[in-house]
Amino acid sequence: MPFPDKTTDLAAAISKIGDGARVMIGGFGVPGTPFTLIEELVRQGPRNLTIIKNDANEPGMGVDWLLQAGLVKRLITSHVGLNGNAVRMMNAGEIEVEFVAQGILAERIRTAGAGLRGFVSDIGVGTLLAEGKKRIEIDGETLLFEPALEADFALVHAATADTFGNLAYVATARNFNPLMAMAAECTIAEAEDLVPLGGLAPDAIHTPAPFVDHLVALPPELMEVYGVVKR
Amino acid sequence: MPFPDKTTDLAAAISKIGDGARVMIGGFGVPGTPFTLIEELVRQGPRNLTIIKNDANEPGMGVDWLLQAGLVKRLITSHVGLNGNAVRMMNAGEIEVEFVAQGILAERIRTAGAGLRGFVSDIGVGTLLAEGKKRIEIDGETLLFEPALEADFALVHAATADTFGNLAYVATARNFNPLMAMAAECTIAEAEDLVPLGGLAPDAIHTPAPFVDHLVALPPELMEVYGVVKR
Amino acid sequence: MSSSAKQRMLARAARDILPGMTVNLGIGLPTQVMAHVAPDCPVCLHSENGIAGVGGLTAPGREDRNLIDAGGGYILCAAGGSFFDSAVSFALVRGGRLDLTLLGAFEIAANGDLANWIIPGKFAAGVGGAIELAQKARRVGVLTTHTDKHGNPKILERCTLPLTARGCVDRIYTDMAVCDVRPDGLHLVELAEGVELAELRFATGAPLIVADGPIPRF
Amino acid sequence: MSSSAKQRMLARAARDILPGMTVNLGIGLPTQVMAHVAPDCPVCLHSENGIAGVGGLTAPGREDRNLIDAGGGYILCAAGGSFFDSAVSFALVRGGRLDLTLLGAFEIAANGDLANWIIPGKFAAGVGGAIELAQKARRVGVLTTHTDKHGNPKILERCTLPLTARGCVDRIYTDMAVCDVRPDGLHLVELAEGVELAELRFATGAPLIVADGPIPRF
Repeated sequence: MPFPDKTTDLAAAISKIGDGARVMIGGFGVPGTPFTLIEELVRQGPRNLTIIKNDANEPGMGVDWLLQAGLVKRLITSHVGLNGNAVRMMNAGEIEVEFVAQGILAERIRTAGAGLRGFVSDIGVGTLLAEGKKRIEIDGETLLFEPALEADFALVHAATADTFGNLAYVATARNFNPLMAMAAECTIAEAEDLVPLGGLAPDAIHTPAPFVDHLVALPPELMEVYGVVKR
Repeated sequence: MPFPDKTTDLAAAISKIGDGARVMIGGFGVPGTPFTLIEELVRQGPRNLTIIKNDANEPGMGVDWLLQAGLVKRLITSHVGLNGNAVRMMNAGEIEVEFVAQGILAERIRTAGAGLRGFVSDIGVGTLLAEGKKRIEIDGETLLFEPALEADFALVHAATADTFGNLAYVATARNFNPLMAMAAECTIAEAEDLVPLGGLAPDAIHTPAPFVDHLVALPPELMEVYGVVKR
Repeated sequence: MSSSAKQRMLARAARDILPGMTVNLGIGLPTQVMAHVAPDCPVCLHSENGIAGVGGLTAPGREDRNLIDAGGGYILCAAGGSFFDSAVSFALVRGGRLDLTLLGAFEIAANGDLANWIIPGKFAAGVGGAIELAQKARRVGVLTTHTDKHGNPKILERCTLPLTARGCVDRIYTDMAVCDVRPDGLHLVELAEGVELAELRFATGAPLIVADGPIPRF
Repeated sequence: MSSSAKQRMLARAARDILPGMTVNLGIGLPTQVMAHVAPDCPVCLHSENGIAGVGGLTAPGREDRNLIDAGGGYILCAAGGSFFDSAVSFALVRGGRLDLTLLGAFEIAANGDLANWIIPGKFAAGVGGAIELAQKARRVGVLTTHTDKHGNPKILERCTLPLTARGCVDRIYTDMAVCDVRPDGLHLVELAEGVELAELRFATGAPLIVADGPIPRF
């Protein structure tokens, strides 16, 4: 039984992303951030993007490239503390920022990926973070409804992929990547290592290929931004 | 950094399960069913159990041992079609059966494991399966609330475990096991292969050890019921 | 249903399995469709117990005790296949990543309603994964004998049994015909070899819309 | 806070990390507690970006670019450690599998309310994982200087800042004291070496309940 080959050209994959798209971007800090896909997105320059990412990376890295290029209208994130530029743009009203508690962000993304409408939790009840959220009464207790968070595109970074689009991540570079890969209409993955079918053990695959639409193989020499951050 | 050794004696692990306990049991058909833990549960014989399992196995296997021994009060399951004995007991009123759509069952269990109260979906709207379920109005659409399904104990079967309780499953023996391992107050795992700390690659662990309370190493020679079913 | 009619039905359904699709085949007749798909057609077969990339049935004596499909048959995993838990498996179904499912039926209505899990008082072994497959696969085909064992139509104006899902069926494959569910009703798409239109109408419990001109055969 | 007072505070907090616990240490002061836990104490360190089994910080030059903690520090993974996605990571937190978290604070109230993520108009970089850690860890400790940099109390009758979570704090470790939040109020548990009770009361913005008899020192 053969499987489709989903490898494609970087520019062609990213060209599908147009103005106003909602784009999820994997990664927590540097690990798992698809810098090559982001760089190409900046080069092609669609505007008014809604970006969904755990954090805003650091100045001069990843999401910050999109911010500096003025392509971002709205950022849905858990924390931007390591990017002073994002904080400045938020305070100046140059971007809208929606803060979501980190695990709730992860779960809202997963919920979209699971084809469900939302979930109900007690996280944030009685705090500022509950404001504006729909209340649900369950067994006499007032809880919060958290809607599924889906996107048009997910950009994810994998350590290894086969040509069908099965993905494996390493270490803490996994983070939001497998969740986002499930939650978007179209998932574009970049992979450091491309292997033939059967090159990944089926028990060790983190994202099954049916969730992946397009696959971009990274060059053997990665951009410096993927490396250890010198602080 | 050392970690606790969670290996324990089979009888001691199962002795924690008392009358009236809610017990999740992993497995889909034979693969992933913890037959050794079930056999010991039958031997110790707590009564009025609520059993949560995808299916009722087949006559003379696994869950059927619990049914035949009269230990089951209520069965929460997706399908019992391969066990005519379960169907007979259900029709005779000897056990209560709650049928849940398979993916909704998986998700309700996972939702408990994720510390959330429930989720909202459109699965089953307008059918018999929606009866008795709480309705939630979202953006003018009537959807169903599915409550988290938690248990006192989860009995799971792993292919490999380290002494800390990290678990790896093989092939389609994974199924409900990792979900149930997260969803119970106390998780008891049986493992075919016990390896020292570091014997499992951290990227290939399916259930992280913090979810596992007790670990029972299986003998090298497995009971015949674990083998290929001859029909 | 004659053996040749059955084979024609299976082969006809197989022709709608297109390269690149991720497909789930229900237990029973639908599972048998795979034998009619060209071996070089790139199709990913999903089974809801946690595999994408079923590589066919295992030869007797070569079974892997840990590797079954949702019907309990021992299967192979193709190179490029993956294993996952039951939550991910149904995320794939509900999340829109399943291009096609072929299911069995007790009854199908002209509006696409499907009943295939319970006959009150007679058969109620649980809904399994059917409801999510029927409601959420991007395309739902039903594979069934055109009439039940008493000769009564299984395609009706309205289902009499409790539904699996409302308005979910796109196409019906039987030993007599291929029919499509469209907003204006049930359309005849193809007629099986040797079946007359009048005979088909008699065996169908709902009005059939038939286009002008010759009816394609399969 | 003098260096020795800080070290005493860290060492005191470390004594409440017990064998067998799964623990999450917040960014900043809490992270530094680990250096005071006995190396042979079986503790599983969780970091919310997706690891259970942090094995300490990496030696400079030996960093793995893919292996960080939630604060961005390069870490090691101990033998027996595991990696997982962000949904599983917070499932572990919210599902009750995190025995203890130690967090920083802007303000703590005598009823256990915690404010540690936003100072309206000044600091609002996002809540990150704090809210779920604070609300759902089985036990929540706060590690903080007893007063802010202007000498104002951080322990108050009621928080003035937006809360991270209500009534979540079990124990407070500062450079001056260890205090417990109990239903009847804030209890002094231990007094730091060299700190007088009157001095502590002056630096604390809420009534302190002090048991009869000598106050243990740390």
